[in-house]
Amino acid sequence: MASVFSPPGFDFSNQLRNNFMAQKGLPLPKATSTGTTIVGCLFDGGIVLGADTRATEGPIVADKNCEKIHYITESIRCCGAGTAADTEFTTALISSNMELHGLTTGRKPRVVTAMTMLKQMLFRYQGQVGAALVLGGVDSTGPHLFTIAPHGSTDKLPYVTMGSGSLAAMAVFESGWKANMSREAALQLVKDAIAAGIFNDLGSGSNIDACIITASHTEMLRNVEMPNQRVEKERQYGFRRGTTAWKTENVRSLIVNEEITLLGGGDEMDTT
Amino acid sequence: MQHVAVPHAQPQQRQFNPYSENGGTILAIAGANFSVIAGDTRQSEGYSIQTRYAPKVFRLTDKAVLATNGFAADGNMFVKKVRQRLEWYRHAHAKDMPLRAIARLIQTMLYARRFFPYYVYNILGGIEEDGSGAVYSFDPVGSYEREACRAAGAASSLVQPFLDNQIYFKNQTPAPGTTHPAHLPLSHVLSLVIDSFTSATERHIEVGDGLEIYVVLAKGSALQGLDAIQGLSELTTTDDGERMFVIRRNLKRD
Amino acid sequence: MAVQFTDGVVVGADSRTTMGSYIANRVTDKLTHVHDRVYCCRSGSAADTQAVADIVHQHLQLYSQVSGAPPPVHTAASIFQKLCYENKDALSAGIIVAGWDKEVGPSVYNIPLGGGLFRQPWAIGGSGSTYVYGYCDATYKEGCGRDETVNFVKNTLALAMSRDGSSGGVIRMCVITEEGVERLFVPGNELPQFWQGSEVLPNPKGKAVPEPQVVPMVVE
Amino acid sequence: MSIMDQNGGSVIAMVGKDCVAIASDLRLGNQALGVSSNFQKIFPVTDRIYLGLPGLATDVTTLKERFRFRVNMYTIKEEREIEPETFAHLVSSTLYEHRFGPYFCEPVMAGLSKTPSGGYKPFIAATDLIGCLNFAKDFVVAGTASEKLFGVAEGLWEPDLEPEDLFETISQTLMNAVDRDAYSGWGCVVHVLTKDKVITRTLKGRMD
Amino acid sequence: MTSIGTGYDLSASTYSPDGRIFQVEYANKAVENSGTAIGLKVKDGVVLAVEKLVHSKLLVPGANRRIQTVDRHIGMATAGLPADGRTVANRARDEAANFRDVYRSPPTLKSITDRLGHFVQMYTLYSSVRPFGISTILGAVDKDGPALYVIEPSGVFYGYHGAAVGKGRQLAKTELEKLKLAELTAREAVIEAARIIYLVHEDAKEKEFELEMSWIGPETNGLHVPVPDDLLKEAEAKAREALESGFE
Amino acid sequence: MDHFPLSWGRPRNDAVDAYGTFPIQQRPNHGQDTFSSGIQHTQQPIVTGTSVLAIKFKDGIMMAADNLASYGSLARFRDIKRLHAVGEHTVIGAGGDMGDFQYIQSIMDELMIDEFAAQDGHALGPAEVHNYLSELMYARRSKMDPLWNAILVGGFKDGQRFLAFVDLLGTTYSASTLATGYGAHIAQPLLRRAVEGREDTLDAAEAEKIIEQSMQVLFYRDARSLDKYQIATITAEGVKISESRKLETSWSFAEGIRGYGAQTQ
Repeated sequence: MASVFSPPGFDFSNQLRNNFMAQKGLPLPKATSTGTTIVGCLFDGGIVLGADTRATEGPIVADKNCEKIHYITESIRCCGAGTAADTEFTTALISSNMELHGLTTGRKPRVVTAMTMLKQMLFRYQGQVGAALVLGGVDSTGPHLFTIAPHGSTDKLPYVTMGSGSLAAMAVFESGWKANMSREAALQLVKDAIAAGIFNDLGSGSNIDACIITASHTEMLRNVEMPNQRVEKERQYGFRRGTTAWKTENVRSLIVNEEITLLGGGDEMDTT
Repeated sequence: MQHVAVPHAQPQQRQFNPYSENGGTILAIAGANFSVIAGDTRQSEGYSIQTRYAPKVFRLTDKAVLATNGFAADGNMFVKKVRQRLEWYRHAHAKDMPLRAIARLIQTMLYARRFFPYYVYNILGGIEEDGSGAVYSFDPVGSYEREACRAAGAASSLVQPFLDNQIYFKNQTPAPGTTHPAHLPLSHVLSLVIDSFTSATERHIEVGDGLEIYVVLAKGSALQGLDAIQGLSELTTTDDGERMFVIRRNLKRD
Repeated sequence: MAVQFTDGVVVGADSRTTMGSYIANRVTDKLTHVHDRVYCCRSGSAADTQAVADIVHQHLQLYSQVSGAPPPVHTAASIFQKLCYENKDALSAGIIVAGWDKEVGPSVYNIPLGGGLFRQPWAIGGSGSTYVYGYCDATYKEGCGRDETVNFVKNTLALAMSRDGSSGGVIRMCVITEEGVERLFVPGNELPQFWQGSEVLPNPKGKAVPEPQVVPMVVE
Repeated sequence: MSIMDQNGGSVIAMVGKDCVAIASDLRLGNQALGVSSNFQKIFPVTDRIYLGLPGLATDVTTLKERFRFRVNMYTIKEEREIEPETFAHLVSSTLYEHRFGPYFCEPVMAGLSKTPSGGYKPFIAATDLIGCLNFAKDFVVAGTASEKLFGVAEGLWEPDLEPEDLFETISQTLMNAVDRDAYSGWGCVVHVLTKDKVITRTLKGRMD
Repeated sequence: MTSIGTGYDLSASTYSPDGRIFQVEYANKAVENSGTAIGLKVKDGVVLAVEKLVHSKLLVPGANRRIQTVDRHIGMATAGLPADGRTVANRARDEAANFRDVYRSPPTLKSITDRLGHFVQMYTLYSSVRPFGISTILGAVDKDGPALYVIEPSGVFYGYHGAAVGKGRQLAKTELEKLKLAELTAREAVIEAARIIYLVHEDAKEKEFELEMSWIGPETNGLHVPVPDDLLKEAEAKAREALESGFE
Repeated sequence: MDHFPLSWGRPRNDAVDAYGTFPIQQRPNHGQDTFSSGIQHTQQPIVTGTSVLAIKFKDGIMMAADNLASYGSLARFRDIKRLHAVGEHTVIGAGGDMGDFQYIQSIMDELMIDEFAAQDGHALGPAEVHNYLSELMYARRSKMDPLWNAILVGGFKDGQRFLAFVDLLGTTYSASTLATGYGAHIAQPLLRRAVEGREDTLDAAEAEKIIEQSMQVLFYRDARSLDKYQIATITAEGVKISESRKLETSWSFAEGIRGYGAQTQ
């Protein structure tokens, strides 16, 4: 380690080594991705965001109930699909920049600001940061909804979907969306769209998260529907104690026993 | 026109790949006088569910059941061919082919396609001529083995170690003065099968939708509580030999 | 596509954005405002063209603040060209810049893939354009009025959209004149219709069984 | 075969009633060749945080040191012991710094976090190799046997296991999973963390 | 038969000194021994009818059909050896399928007859084979309207307005000539065809017979199908009636 | 040993039968010379059709496909029929290569003529047609020379509905709703939601509405689709394939959209 101080941003120090190993024929492993269905929908006076809660590593479910609706500001939220770590850190970074932006300007930051920050960051990384996002929020200019693709292109639409379940979810929107929907109707449509992803796309699954943002209030509906609870197991799988054979044991006690040993002849200290 | 850049948009050569993978998992467990063969019913390709009900477990005779997993087209075609051979055998010998003979037949048929294999993992379950439950598992080119239990398919690596632990009692020291049973009772086996599939459904995206459990009982053996199980129907065609049942259950559909 | 006419320019575009053959956005607005009287039509990678347009937009805002006057179309086009040329290895962007300024009036510039800058009375670009060069050559006339030009743009786009799978949706147009910018919109179900094709093969004409021309047999 | 599988090794962590357990195999291999049967993959971070690092052995060692350094810095700066949640984020951001040249390690953490009332709450977490955190309420797994571990754990794990029962469950899960994995095995070690002690046992099992 | 014993009749590939091929002539004899088959080409369709002699009471009614379908719109009736009829019918189907395969359109009857004629003729050229002992009546409604052909054992074929082969052909021809074929409808032709078959059947010599009839016309949608039961019954009833009144 | 010199392979192209005078169709083992093992059958679809949809309803099966055949992204033929009746009980609908589909149509027609000529009182039903097609497709994939299609087979015979899928690999499956191509991703979720569990109560009008809506969504989202399509209905009454019809579409909400971000003009 050359210096104790490490500059902010990415550290490329392992790249040389990793490329060398990749050249030797060892392919680079895949990171956790959120197969994912994420959606957003405008309604009269606000927006609803929705997401499923499955994270996958190849065909294996890595996390059955992860959170894909990320906090940007109090009234701006962002759903992420793609490489899980990228969506997590990209939104966290933009969230912190938005907070600073808000403190600098002394105003509630706008959705377009977050959108621009995100698209410029993703464009800078030319798709290497694999985040596909649905950004929604309400600011002084009203409710706004965007999608941001990994290469940094954005779209502005009244209803959007992203992720591997985006086609299923979009089909629901295309057949059920109407202009000027009520909050309830919009939430129901979002739930239906996510459910279409959950039940038709293998990359999406488990529960439905939703988030309703209006000018005055943001309501995060974590696990608003849980249509895929595991049924009770047929058997109990507790083991008899002693089933596992072991060779050595070491018990480290964490209880700090304070034992006062008096030094000297046991005379009382002269405190006078 | 505009397009959103798609990753890996490099020029790609289109080459016909005669194989595909259709997900799903199968497993079979042999008991003392019964055999249980199960499979989920989801057929998928990539991230799409093709159908929620495509059987992977097939009745061959009253005492033999074949489960296939892998590339569905190969699997269906293979089962068709096995059934044809069994039919011919029946015409020639006026009886059903014994289980161990079916197992050898399947090996020969698989190995015949050594250099353009059926991309299928097979598990054959049923009752042997001596009345014992048996399970034979095969690799795609015909290597096979008689076992007490076996899982194959997409989630085989999730299910197999669980079965090792629960069927073979691997890594479990028996309580002092006792030994592990060599065979488990039917109800115990059935609950293990169901739990194996609900577990696989939780953690593997290609497993789910429905579960079909075939149970083959040796000649003259009792129902062993089978009649109390919901979703049961009998498939036996003769009334003096082995009996065959199927249990259908739902699995999660996400 | 963009076409200049006597008093201004008409810019128009379809609204389809695709990922492979999936339509990621069917109502895209590809007419991008870069200044009050200068618009551009974007084709190629959405991310690249948006990034470039945003940068140009920023440049032009700066320009107008510093100089106190709106930027000439040529200036806008030149900035586009500079960005596209200098980054041509990294970008996939075909841009048409059009607008009105008081120096030259209406003008249309085409900046195709390599980053060249070409002024044209009319310009088309994008994947659907190859299908309609012939139509444009045959139809375009100099000295047209506004309505005629709007129709020309509308028809050209409709023809391209009906033949090119990567184009489609609605038609958006802007008429940019000294007075201002007028937005026009043609929904996807009201596009101009041309020959749509009709099934011929399974029903060859004159195939109906004719009355048998049997000469009666002579009976002795 | 990817770089992650070069040296083999697997880790699992499970939640019990007021306790957590973390266990790993002890193999160090060079692809199919076994090299050591006493390769430590689980390291104590604080008294009540244990960190498992399955993956490329060189990165296991590097990361262990790196985390030790960063935890020490935290302790010095903050003048308090790091909490498991905080440590999880430290792990996550350290790995994400190397987004474009990652360490080939998928850390698994188990710990007991202090509640405001002075009690201890079980905590487990895992990340992928670029730091995507996964907080689970039941169990987390990583390493070459992760698929098998998922399968067995999904079958065997039950809520609210007492420390001794948790030891049985995690041991059985790990041993049966690594027995089906060519790149893990060669002995196992289990740590069970409770509020007042840490029990560490090495298991007796197959050594092939 | 003066040729018998001369040796010129042993092979189809040998002419007799006066230029005849006895094997082909013998084949014609095989046809003459068979129950009558007739075909009527009328205004809007074609009708085929066969007097199928039932040589045993043990046969299932409707067995050994002598009218066969070649293509959707083509049918054929044979007189002679039934097995040869099957062979020719199969060949005809192959030819029709081949025609469709190559030209992607339904074959005309002429083209099928032409190909079949060649096929039959091939069997008159070699010493190793026997000429077909059948005459084939082919009927169809194709793009040029109704058509009717007869192929003889020699391979020769002619188009007809009305055709008759087999035992009762002479009488049948006479009857056919009396009809104004070009003015009949297919339905009327069915009645006439039945009458003729009943008429030519020699009750005294032969025992039982079955009337087998098929048609192609507007009522069948251009398809070659058996005459429906009710119409068949009606035609048979009328035929018997005519027969009885004729005797009086 | 084959004594036919032309079967020994070609030493040089011009040395043997330079002008191709020998009737090739009569040559024994024609098409198989020494070099035939090097023939590459692998190919790709050229003129392609997109999705086909089908659902079960109370009285039978309803199937739909649009009228477009694309050539890459060019909408080349906007008037082709992708639904084809096979006999009186079955309809097949295909996506993928249209040349291959026409070949399949001719094979099916020939099969039906063979069956007709037999006049044995049996008609092939949808299940038989599907099985025949799956054997055909599987045989061709096994020759590494696939028919590049995904086909839906729908039918109604003897009071039984039938709906199944077969593709270029010979993969088959059956469900109460099926869709090929993009339809499998876009339309299938809608179809499943609308049909699953209601197969026996949906009437023809409701079924048509479901199909229509799905075709509309497909037209919105599939860049290789057309707003002209046909519906086939197979019931106890037989096969009915509709005339080409046009989709209603809605675009009005798009009028107010400006730019892709901050733009408002």
